[in-house]
Amino acid sequence: MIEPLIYAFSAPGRCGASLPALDVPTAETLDPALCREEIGLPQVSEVDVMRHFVRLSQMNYGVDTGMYPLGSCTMKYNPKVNEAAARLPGMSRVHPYQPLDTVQGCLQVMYETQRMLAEIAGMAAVSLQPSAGAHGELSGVLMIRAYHLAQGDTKRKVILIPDSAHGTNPASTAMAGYEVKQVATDTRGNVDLDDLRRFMNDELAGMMLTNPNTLGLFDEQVMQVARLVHAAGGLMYGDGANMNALLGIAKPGELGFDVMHYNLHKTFSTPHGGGGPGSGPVACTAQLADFLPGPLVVCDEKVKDCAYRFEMPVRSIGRVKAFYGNFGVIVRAYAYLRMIGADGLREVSEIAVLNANYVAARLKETYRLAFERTCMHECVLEGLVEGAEGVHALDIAKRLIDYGVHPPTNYFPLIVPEALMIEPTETESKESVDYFCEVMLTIAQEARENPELLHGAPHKAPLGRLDEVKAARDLILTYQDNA
Amino acid sequence: MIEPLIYAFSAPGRCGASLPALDVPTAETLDPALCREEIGLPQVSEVDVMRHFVRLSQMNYGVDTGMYPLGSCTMKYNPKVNEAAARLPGMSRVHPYQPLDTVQGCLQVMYETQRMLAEIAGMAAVSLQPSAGAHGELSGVLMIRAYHLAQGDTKRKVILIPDSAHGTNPASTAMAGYEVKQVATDTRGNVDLDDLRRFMNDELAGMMLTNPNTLGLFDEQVMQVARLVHAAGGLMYGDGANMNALLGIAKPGELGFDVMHYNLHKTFSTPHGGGGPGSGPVACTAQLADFLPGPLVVCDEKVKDCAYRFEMPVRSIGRVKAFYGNFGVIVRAYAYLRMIGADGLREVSEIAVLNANYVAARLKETYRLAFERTCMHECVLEGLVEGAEGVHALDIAKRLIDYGVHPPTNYFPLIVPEALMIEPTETESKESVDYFCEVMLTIAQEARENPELLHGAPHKAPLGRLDEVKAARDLILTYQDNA
Amino acid sequence: MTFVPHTRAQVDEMLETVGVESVEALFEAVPAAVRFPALDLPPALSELELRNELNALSKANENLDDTPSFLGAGSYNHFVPSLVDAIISRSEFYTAYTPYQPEISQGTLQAMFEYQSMIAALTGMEVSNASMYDGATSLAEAVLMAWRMAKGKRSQVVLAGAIHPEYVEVVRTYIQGMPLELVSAEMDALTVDTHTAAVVVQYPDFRGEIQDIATLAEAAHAAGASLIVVAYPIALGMLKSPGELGADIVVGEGQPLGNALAYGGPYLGFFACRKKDVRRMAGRVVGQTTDVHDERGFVLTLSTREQHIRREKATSNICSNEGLNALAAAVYLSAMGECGLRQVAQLCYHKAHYAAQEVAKIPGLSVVNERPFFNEFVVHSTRPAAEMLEAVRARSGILAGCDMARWGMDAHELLVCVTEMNTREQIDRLVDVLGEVLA
Amino acid sequence: MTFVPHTRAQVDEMLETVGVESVEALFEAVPAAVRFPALDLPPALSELELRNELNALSKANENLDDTPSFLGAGSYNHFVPSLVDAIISRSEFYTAYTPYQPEISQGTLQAMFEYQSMIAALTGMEVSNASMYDGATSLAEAVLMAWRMAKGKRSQVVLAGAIHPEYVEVVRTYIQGMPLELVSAEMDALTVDTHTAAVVVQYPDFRGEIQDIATLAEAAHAAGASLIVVAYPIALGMLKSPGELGADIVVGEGQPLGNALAYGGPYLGFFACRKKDVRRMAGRVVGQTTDVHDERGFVLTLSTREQHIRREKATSNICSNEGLNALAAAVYLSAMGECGLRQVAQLCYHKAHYAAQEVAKIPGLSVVNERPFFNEFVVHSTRPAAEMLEAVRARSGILAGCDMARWGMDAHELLVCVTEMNTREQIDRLVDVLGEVLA
Ligand SMILES: Cc1ncc(COP(=O)(O)O)c(C=O)c1O
Ligand SMILES: Cc1ncc(COP(=O)(O)O)c(C=O)c1O
Repeated sequence: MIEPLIYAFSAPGRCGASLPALDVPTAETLDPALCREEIGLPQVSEVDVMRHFVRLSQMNYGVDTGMYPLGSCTMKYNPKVNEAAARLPGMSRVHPYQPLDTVQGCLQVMYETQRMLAEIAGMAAVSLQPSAGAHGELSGVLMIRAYHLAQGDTKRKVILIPDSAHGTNPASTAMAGYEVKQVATDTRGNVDLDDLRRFMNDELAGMMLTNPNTLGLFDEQVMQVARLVHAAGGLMYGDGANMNALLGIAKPGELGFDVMHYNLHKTFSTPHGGGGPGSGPVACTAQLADFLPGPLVVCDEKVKDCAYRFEMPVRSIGRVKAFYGNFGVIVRAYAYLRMIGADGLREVSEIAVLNANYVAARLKETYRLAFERTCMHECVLEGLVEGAEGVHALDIAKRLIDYGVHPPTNYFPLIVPEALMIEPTETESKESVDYFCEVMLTIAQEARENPELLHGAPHKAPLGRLDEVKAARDLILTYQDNA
Repeated sequence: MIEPLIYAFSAPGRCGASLPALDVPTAETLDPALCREEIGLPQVSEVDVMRHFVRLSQMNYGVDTGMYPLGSCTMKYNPKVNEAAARLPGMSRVHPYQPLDTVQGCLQVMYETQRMLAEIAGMAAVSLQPSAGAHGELSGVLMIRAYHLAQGDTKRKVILIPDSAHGTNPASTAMAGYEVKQVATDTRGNVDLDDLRRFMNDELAGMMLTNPNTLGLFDEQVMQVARLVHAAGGLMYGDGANMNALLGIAKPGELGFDVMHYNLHKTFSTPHGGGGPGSGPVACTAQLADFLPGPLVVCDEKVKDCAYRFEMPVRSIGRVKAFYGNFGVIVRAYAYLRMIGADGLREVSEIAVLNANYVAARLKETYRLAFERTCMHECVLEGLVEGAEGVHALDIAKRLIDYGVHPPTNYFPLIVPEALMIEPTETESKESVDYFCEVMLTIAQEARENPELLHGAPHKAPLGRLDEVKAARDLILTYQDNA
Repeated sequence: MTFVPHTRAQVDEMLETVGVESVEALFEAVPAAVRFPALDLPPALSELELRNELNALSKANENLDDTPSFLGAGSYNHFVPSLVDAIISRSEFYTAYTPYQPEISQGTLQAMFEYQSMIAALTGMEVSNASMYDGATSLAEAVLMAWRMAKGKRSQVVLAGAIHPEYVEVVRTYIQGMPLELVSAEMDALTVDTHTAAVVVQYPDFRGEIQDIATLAEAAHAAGASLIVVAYPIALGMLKSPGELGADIVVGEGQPLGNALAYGGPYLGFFACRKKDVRRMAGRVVGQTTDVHDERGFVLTLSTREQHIRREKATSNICSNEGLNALAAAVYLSAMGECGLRQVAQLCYHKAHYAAQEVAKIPGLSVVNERPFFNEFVVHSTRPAAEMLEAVRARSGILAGCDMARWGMDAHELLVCVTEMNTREQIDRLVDVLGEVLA
Repeated sequence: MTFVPHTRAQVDEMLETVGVESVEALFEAVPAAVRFPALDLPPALSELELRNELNALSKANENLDDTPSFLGAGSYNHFVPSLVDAIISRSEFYTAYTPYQPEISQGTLQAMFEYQSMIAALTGMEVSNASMYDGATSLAEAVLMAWRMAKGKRSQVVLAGAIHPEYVEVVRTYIQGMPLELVSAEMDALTVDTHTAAVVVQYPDFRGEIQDIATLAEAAHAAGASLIVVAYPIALGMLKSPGELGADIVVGEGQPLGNALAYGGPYLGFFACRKKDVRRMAGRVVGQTTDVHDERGFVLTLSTREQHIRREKATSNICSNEGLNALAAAVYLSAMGECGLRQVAQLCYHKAHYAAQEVAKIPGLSVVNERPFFNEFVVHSTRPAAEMLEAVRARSGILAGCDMARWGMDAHELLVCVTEMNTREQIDRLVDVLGEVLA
């Protein structure tokens, strides 16, 4: 059943909330010229608001519904204790401008999270300011820029990005005022060193690299890449979206990266919230630490009752958001990190990688692997089935819905035709991964025997396939547009 | 899709929870002869437990899903603030044997709830001990028994119950050791006074009456009934399941009842929880107050820091449960009562009654009303459609599911053929009630034109009609029985 | 705030459809003299004001997140994984009624079926109902069931050894109208004979001791009586199941399985028995069946035992039970599982024994249990328990245990409970403070 | 606890299928020298231990349930109805990713469409995106959008009057690599000319004052520049909408709409503009369409503006936004609705004016705002603000406001914010204590 818009439950004068009566004398009323007439909000009872959103929620699929192997998104289980943690009154009912001695608990959470993230990265310092991965990228690239300028080096205008990179990489680079140059991928899925060498000149500001890359492959020559870039005077930026493969496996700092971001909403189990909020802390080497966005939390144990305070790095690129960071997300990641511990982190990555390789092993006879190598935490298939030429990755993706599984990422990375990027994560059991593989094999058979089943999929979702062209043409973007 | 049993997600050695390591020296281990081998519990990961129960929940319908006009159950909206209230650490993390000065907040909630419930009942005292309506009934009938015995009156062996009564009434009476005698209902749906008079003798212990009764009708002669019973030396028990019609409309104490119970999980908005927990406080007149189950909360404002304490009524029938009552439910009812206030309570009943009469008015041309009178908070129809003789109340009920509405109570009260007992409650908007009425009218038409549609209903539920005979025959009551 | 969504205009429209002038006119059946009474209630609060009020009330209590506690005696401070609340907060579960419409209640029904399965496993019995009000009422219902099993011909119920006094009180309340009498007896001085309908024993008993259930079962069965065991479900993570030891009915308080302390309720009574006796059992039961498409599904079954069908001849008057608490127990048992429950039991056992050993070293205190115990034990003190508890609290904030005098027992005895929630630090601190108090 | 469900046996089976000897063997691509580094991290905690730890951290903070506060300045202590959390805690909402698969994401998509609709109404604009990171980044993105609207040919952005200093800092950070410069100017001394890409104004401004937006809009438009208004959404429950007053882009902090204070985040930036400019807008947008069965549904649309399609030519790099916060805002606006939001605004206005009037009576204090204000005002004090705040807190625990020196402004000024959460009792107490402190 289609759920009506919230406005359908509206009646004039109805209100879904109760507020106290005014308990002070009324002031002179504001000049009517400054005041508005109608706002245009719906007028709905509390029960109808609740039901509306409950019914809407039932049209959604989440990690708590079933397997969500959305490549590059690390849709692992979101522990429920994290949700409880973020709702503690001392975490949620705290104003950002309270005196520091009334928020030492908040600052301790931030300080220790900075430290743990620095340790995992093998880097010197961390800023928790950025709100998401892309925000971290922008911060990091601005740090690279500030660093070069601080060296008096104004020629460097180019940032290199592999052709497999996520769209935010070039977009962030451009926002920082840099020119983007694309580097090719070699036949093993690594950065093509020959192509890379073409760009080794004094215009090079740096390179953004995701490792493991978006093909799910660990770049075997990453240290060589870093050496080349460093030799040319450039800096290495690490897109940490895929850190779920590297926890306790390798420290980006030791691989040659100078600055990187994390996605707490991927690697560290904070929920995606249907598109956010995220948190994208930046980590960097000592060389770049002064340029971090701030403020950071520092600790001086000598100060009684107020050991933690904020400090702005001396040559900071500045704030990238108001206040300090997505604290509520940071609390969840802190809780997760404290539960996992060092050994646990390595197990997380090991099993994430095992699950992906297991999927690849079970499916590779049926679907072509983009690269025939041991993959990391995700594997990329070509979503094509021999003997079913009219069937596309999209059809396979939609058909998975009918089996109660969320589709993998498709049509990304762009360099793989009909890509299906599968990231099971470590919290999927063998049984769950087996179910997924069996469904994928069944679908391949269906593709050959009954391709219409796939073209028409999904059949068991709240809606059938949606017309995106119509949406872009009609541009109905609000309730008001419907009128 | 069918959800597998939780055991399907089990694998040996898996655990969905984490516990601290032992931080004390191990003691001598217990004699192995006292220790068990396997327990036989499933072994499931946290994510799989979460998903399993999330998916199960999605197969359920609740008040938060849509209209739930289940007669006699008062399925009104459960305000979300009540849920938050019950989860405050000072409400949920409190042990029943803490020293009294550490639980004054709990006792205040109980004390004020006792007072508010006494006021609404027009009675002298309230005990919050009983866990549900039936538990309140048992308590109240035992109080009647204790009262008579205290008078030295040992002849009284009979409790009268109208033929329209809920099954718990005779069952509770029997548990208290009384003989049940059934009184007829007259043509206006009232207690048949002539029939009643037959039982007016010195064997009469009392009468249980639901008012409004289970036909949704206010007994017009209730005061006369009470006078008759009292004259014969009996006491009047009020089954308060239908109090949602009487808040601020009439006080049971003033109608002639001596003792009654409330269902906090009906009238006072606490959620039903898929079958409980409830709370069934008993209220009574001063005459019976000494017999209440206890302990009760009393207040002595002179005692500094510990004004509230417990007291056992002097001639109490005893405890009816361990500890004090379903405190978590009481907190929710307290929160509700504090939000509603006196005027609000009357509005609640007024609109509850208006909604029910409106349904009756809109449907009475199509479905026969059991009694052609102004009803109270619910109306009872005969679930039969002219010109569709093969269609039963059950078919209509099941067909409602396809329209996204929970079926009304059916086959109760037993004295109405094919009863459909509809209780919209006051939190259903006119729009919502209109939708229900329109669906009922549509179904009547379907019954005539396409009865198979109804016989086969529901068509859009997670499952089709279930075979209850098979369940009772096979008696598969556990996972183990499946083996 | 009344949560009434009606606008004035809608009320008028509806009155017109109904054909009355005013809302008041709907109430003419109510005798005019008592119609529309004034209610003397506190003024209505907005949600904002209410929340302030509730916060203040909550803060007027001490809670066990902040206060170290060794209180037990029927209500236990065990760890509840966060996911339990995440699940029981799902609207579809907690805002549903009893699953009378199985087609749209499979969530509740299947969860109850799983609950029954896990309770059966834990107790070592064949069947379980879908919950009773609490441990005490569950025992009362068990006594009534045993009486029915004896066809009403045996009038005595023997309470063997130390049983929770409030449970005994509740049984007494329940049977006051019945031709039944309760006889309390020491474990070593029991008389079980042809008058005995049932023998009741607590496991571990009220003083924490692990009694010899098997021997008792033999004695009861030899006399044709039933054995009812009141069990502590966490202890069953370690101890032989009552079923294995010969129990006929196993009941108990399910609160320790994932339910909040909540100042004593809502809790849940679990209730398990043999399949052959299931038709005499009280309470709702879920059974497996199939739907019209032959899909596996669940329904309430055996309802011919119940009040809504059998009325005064029903096996009990119970209607609403403790569904959501049983759901919490099912989630808890699923999440802890075989290993987790075992581990909780081990933690309780070892911590309690460590505490007992250290407490016993303090001059003036002794642990008086003579049999093996699980996680509760009785401490005898030279000073009155009440005084000591107060002194410990004043010094440390610790709630050191329950004063046995609360139940009219020895005023120099203290019931101490240790669970996985008590850290060694807390135990050591308790021991230190007890030492100071007695010095 | 790692939440890894694999048993040892399963790992072995999987390794065999994969065809490697050990898990370690999967990592041979990682240079051996840096493979498997030791991590110096605190030891793993069980959930129970973690909860104790988190409770302690939470208690190490003061929270506004317990502490009366007059802090505002971009983060506002407004009432959040309990149902907001009940809804955003629904698993299907908060554990979903960005709705890339619309067939199984209609919940998120429709909620976002409703959010867009309500933000458009509130701001008086035609379209809204589905959220930005926060108010400050929303402003930065608005500045970049205005620059694009000026086809990159205008290099100046005029910051008119008092704008939140942290917002200005964020804009400065964002544009440091761009050919853009920021010019701050008093409201009565603005230069807007052909170099001006945009004029930015805060409404009410940082000092709480209601500036004359309409006149500013005229000035900006006369010079061919865009007007960007940074609005406080609660004030829009009372004040003329920026759209009505001529704004081209309206941004702001959406936290006051049903989101927790959460020590500064996660919040959400709202972002609204005219429909004709929508292709230059940053961020995700949901549009209405139909499915193959012609049923109404929603999808992400206009994605050709976005990074995953347009890459370095995208209108922004933003990918994850603040979806769940936007959901909270949608629920809040639905629950409050027309009447509720209006009432909140009225409560804020009248309480703030009462407080200002009483504070102004205290010798040594004055309210320095010259224009009408909404619910924030600036108090000048003869004693340094820092000293005074500290003294008030020491006496009463009240957080009386923000010291303007925090942002390098007048150290004798205090920014005071009053909302519906402040009772008269709190205000009166504040006034009393201020009087005492200044006596
Ligand atoms: C490889 C990669 N880089 C960057 C991002 C951007 O992260 P965010 O959405 O947190 O901005 C993503 C997100 O999907 C990603 O997969
Ligand atoms: C009229 C009536 N009486 C008594 C009861 C029993 O109440 P409870 O289920 O709380 O025991 C009910 C419950 O449906 C009822 O409707």
